[in-house]
Amino acid sequence: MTQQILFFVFGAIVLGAGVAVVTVRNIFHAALWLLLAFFGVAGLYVLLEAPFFAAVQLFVYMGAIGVLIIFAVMLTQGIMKEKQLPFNEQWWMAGLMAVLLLAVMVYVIRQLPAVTPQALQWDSIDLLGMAFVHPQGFVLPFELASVLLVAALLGAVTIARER
Amino acid sequence: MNLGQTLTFGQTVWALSPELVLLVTAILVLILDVVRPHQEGKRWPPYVTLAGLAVAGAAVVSLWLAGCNTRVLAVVSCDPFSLAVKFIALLAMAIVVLSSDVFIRTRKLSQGVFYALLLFSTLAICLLGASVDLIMIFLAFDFLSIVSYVLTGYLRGSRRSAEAAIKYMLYGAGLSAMMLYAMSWLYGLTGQTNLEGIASTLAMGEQMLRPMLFPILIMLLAGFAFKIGAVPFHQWAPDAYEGAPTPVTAFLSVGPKIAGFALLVRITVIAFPSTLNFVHLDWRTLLMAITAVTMTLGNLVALWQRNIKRMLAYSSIAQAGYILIGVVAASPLGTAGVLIYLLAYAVTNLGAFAAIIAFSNQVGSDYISDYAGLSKRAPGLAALLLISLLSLGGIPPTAGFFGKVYLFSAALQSGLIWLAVVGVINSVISLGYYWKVIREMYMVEPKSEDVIVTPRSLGVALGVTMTGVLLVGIFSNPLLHLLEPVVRVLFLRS
Amino acid sequence: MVPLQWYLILAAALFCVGLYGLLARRNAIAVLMSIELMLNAVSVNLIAFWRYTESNTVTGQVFAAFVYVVAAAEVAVGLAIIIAIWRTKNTVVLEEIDLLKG
Amino acid sequence: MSTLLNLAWFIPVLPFLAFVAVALFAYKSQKLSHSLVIGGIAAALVLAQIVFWTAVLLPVGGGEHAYQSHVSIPWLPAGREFAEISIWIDPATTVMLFMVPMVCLMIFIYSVGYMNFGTDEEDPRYSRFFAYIALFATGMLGMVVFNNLLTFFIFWEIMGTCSYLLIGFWYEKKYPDPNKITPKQAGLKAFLVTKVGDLFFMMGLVLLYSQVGSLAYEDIFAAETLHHLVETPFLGTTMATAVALLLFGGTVGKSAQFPLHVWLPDAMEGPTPVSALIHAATMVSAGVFLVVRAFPIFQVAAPVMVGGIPFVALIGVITALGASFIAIAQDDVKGVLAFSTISQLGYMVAALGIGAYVAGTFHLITHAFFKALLFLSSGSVIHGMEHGHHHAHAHAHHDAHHDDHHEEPWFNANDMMNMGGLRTRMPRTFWAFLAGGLALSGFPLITSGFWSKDEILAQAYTLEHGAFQAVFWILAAAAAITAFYTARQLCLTFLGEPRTEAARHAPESVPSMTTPLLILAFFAITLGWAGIPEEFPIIGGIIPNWFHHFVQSTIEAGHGAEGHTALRVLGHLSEGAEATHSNVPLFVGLSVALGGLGAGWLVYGWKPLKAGEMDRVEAALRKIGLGWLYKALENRLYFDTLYRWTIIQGTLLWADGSYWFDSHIVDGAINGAAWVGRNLSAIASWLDANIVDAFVNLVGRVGRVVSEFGDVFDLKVVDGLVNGVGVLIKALGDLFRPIQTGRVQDYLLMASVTMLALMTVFFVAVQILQIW
Repeated sequence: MTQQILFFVFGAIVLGAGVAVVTVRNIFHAALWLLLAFFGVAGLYVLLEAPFFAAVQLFVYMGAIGVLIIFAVMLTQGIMKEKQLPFNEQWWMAGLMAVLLLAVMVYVIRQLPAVTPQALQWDSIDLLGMAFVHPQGFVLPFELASVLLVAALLGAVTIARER
Repeated sequence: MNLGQTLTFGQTVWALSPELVLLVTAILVLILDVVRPHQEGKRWPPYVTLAGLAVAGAAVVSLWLAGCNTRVLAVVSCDPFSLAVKFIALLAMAIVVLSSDVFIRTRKLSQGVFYALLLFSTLAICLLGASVDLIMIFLAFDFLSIVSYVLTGYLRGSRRSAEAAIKYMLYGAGLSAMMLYAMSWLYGLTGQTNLEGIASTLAMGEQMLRPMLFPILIMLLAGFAFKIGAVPFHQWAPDAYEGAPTPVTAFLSVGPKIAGFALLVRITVIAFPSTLNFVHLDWRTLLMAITAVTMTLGNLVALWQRNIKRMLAYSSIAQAGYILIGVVAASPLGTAGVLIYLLAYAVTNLGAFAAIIAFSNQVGSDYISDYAGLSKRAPGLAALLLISLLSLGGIPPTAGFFGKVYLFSAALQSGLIWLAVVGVINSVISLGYYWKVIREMYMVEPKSEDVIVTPRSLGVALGVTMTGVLLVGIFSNPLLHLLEPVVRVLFLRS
Repeated sequence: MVPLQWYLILAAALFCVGLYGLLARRNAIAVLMSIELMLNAVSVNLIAFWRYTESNTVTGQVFAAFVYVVAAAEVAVGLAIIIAIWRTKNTVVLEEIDLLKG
Repeated sequence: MSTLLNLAWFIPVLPFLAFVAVALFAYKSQKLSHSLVIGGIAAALVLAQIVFWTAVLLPVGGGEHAYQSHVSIPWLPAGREFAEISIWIDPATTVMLFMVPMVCLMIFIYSVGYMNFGTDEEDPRYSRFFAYIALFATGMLGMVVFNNLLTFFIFWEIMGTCSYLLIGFWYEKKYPDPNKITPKQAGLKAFLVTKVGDLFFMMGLVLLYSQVGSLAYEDIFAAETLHHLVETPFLGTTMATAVALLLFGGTVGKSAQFPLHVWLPDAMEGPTPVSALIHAATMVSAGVFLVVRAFPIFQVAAPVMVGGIPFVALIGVITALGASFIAIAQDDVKGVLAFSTISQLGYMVAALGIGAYVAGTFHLITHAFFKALLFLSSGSVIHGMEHGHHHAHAHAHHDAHHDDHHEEPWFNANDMMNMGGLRTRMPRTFWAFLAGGLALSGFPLITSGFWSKDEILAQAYTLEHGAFQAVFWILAAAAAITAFYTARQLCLTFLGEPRTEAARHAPESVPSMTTPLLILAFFAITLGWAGIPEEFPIIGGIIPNWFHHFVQSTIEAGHGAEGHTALRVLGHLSEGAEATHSNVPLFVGLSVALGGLGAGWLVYGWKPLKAGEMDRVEAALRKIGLGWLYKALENRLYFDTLYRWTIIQGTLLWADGSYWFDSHIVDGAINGAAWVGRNLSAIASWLDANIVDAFVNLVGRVGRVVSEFGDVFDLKVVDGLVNGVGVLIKALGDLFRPIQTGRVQDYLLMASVTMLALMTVFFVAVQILQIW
């Protein structure tokens, strides 16, 4: 029961903040709402007994990505006139698409059988650590991810650098 | 090395040696760039890159000769199919590097980073061709995408380049989010990320899973369709191609396509073999429609273009349509046809781009009307561009013709006569716009008498591509004999 | 206990909100944020599936971890590109970025 | 001995090597270029002669008994059967090998003089010309010798490309009259119109391959294959019929049959040797040769009758008669020959259409010689006229103003009304032209044209069915008209007094041009003697009817008994059952040839035309109020106009309409809905701005199109006709183009809409399945 209440609280935070992100005029406010949405998702992870991901969510998203976005917003600030509509001309089509897709997904989800989760037998963080380095696990993606980050940062710096 | 055997450390390194070589070369290029900065007109980066590609190519060949067919580190497969894909990718990238040299040097862009990024993207293509696990697939997929966005926007200070990059980036990120969402569902429904595991779970007859799979499958295919530029997920391509620096356009027209098709073949053959039928609407029906529309739309819109890069963008969309025929055919002949056509398309298209780069390096224009009288200003260049265009149009005895023959005969073999007919009609239509360029070059008086000089590196690139166009044409039959038995293995396994 | 479906529907809703932003927001940075929302929905989906159906392995968690990596890289490159276009065109409004077309 | 036949491998290779050598290395030296090309074809001729005599002496049979080389080159997926390329020698191939290199060699030699080698008027693209014709020869010979329909098609396309390049060879040429087609436009027109036919051909190949799994003659003409094709139903008929009709589409395009004949007259814009080589002797007969080649399939196809006449024969007779009528009213010396070619090709198609396989092939060979001769002679005439004009003009200006010498007014050296009296000025050309003209008219006994036409007429006459008799009489009428316009042409060109200064000063052509004429004239006369029917009164049997026996073996050798049983697409298989000889066709043939020639001479030769005098036939027709008829003939029965007004205007209208629809309705709908959502009050102004405006625009457009039918569009005519298909395709392209707005979110929306539409399709499908 508590869990359900908590789910609703966090779910409301996530969805409410998410809707705010895509609707508010002021782009700086939108960035702040985004951080709140991330926070809500972190809460959901706690509910799902994935504390590692809750932490990652807080550090990586709220810390790094959030700050990055706010930084960019401030760099390009001043161009968005407050009075301007935040949407383009096809907003109604976009809304229709979003609603239709949601309908499809709800239909699909409702067909799923009910499942009850088993109690966790392992400390998932240990397993996760193992999975990242074990030859039969995901060592290659793990290494690739590091290369990916290096390449992305290298590219970002090259592009964003002043001439 | 064979399936089902645990590899020793040495064997693992050997099996991954092409990728490792690429990685080491990329790091080497970057380090050299930092250690010896600001040498005006430094010429070594492309050569180091080429050397790396050559060593990686040698590694690929040695693995092929060793008959490597095994799983490496659980997530990638070192099999003849992936080796063939890697070989094509390495060859294509070598041509791209040769075509880039003068362009990058004269614009004073950072060479080290550029070649490192090219090497990274090659690495991504190689891994994508070998992945057998959803996690590996999406990582390599996004790796390739992200590097491509950067390369597209590499021309700092150019509006067009920046615009192309942002469109490509937003479109790509949007569709990759869709694809990821679909993959999360695929994982949720099957409890697997391994392609063969997914296939066996689906095949175990969980009938009720199948209707649910269809919307998910559509989102998944949308991501792949984006990568290969299939209609209607193609719209990023013309804009990105036009705006990107021309050597990058050459890369974009070939690299992501090689990766995308390798992936598409593997997914459709292994994870969703045609025996699986989702409420009578299997992926083949879906892909068939996409195939026909892609060929037709690409060709029809290409007729309108005045900018040659944009024209080739639409042409490459149409070409993707032809290759899709081989995927839809879902047979060993079709898959071998895909590989041969990818090779033919890579050398042909890169040849055309090398010629365009040589032209625009000097003239600074991409408009078809400026190609007037090229046969007088640069007879050799015009002749090479002519051969490339004829090959793209599928005129015998070029590589493009034989590639199409295999693809169409694969369609016939699989009973898709109408698709072959659509393909044939389309290849007739396509002559219309290739012809437009040829006519300008050969039948219109030049606007200026200046002779166009082709730099040596581009000359080498052109030589390599033309040799490729002719050799692939002449040796298409031995090539088929080489490839068909090995891709048959993919089908046997599923 | 919360049924699995609730999480999935929440994730789907979050994904659709993100999709709406992707299609409708004028500001490129806001579009990038919307993509982040979509990727978050993917992660929620993955973790929920992991917890409810495959909790004796960690594949879902590994998957989600890599989604984070990709999201971070995409944001970094995306923002760099947005800054580049801001420098050359002085706008981040997507409707005004239509030099290339036809 | 049969190993000698393997020499056929090298026949197409030699001209190809010449082409490569000229195109890559030798193009700087004109002399080396033409030596290489002529040497290449001469060597090919020697080889072809060896193969020819070997094949005749062996003799090779047809069908499954044709000689096929044991050496074969795999070039496409082996195991899939169109893989191996080999040579295929049967009687049809053999006689083509006699004709093609011979005609090619003559024309190549002639070209040296025609392109003004070694004079100061030498063509600037001299070497390129020789490279092209060498490539063309490769195409024609390759098409003949290899053993499957795929290479047949590839070489056929190579020829088409060469034809395009050569028609537009003088691509910079422009005429003061904007309605006169320029070489560039003519080339494009030829290319596109024949492509329509090629499309059918290609579909025929695809269909055939999908059924047989092979395109090698050995496989597709095998009895069991033919049986299978007949047994397989397809769209209400049999597979064999469908394939035959599709292949025949290729013939209609390439051999300029009605209704795709419109390209051939305009192809005369090319240099005259090209007209002779490609558009009279070889390439256009490739279409006929396709029917000859694929004859077994045509034989077993189910009958397609139109009004009691087989479809193929019907197309043939319409073409033969219609084109000969048009030829009467042409003033262009090559124009007459162009329509004459169309008409004679129609003759061959009609012959094949009634099953007269041997007669059709025979006429193909004789026609190639005498029509090449006629074209080359007319080229010699034109050449002389141009020189004469130049000469006369230079003189006139020499006296008047010295400083203004380059302002020559445009002079039509092709116009027969400008000629007259050339018999004395150009004697050798005259005798050659006369020999060709008599052969074309079928002058009795001595000329080859008589024997081949006689055989066709005889075959047509023996058909029992009443409706088939119509074929005979139409062909006879066409023969009479042919003789008439040939006489007209001879008289207008060579008899009487010169009607212009140019004709008065025209010099005889150089020996490199006239020598080939005389050699061709020899064949134009004698070739027919190889096919004199044995039943012929008096002289029959003196020389054995060699041709008939040799080529007939093709029919007898292959494809079992079923070919003999029924009336087919082609009609009656008359030569299977030996016909009884009748003298009626002989007398008809004699009288139409002599009658036509005599009538022509009476009208034009008795009192030759004076300068400025109107054409006699036109004058006569005007007198009885039929001037419009002559006008119609002169304008080629308005086929070009018809195509312009139907296909082109239709396309333009459709393009305009779809553009309007796209720019107003589709965009409007999307934008409109958005605006409704935001601001209801905007509706009124939107309606005003879009719907009303659009309606006004539509009315305006329709009005404009109607009013512009008259003159403005006329300027677009030629372009329009040839681009007709292009416009259609472009209009389709235009439908898609507005999608590419340049806004990335529009693209993303497009992607989302597609995905959701597909999902919706899925739901509908699931619902339907559940209800079931």
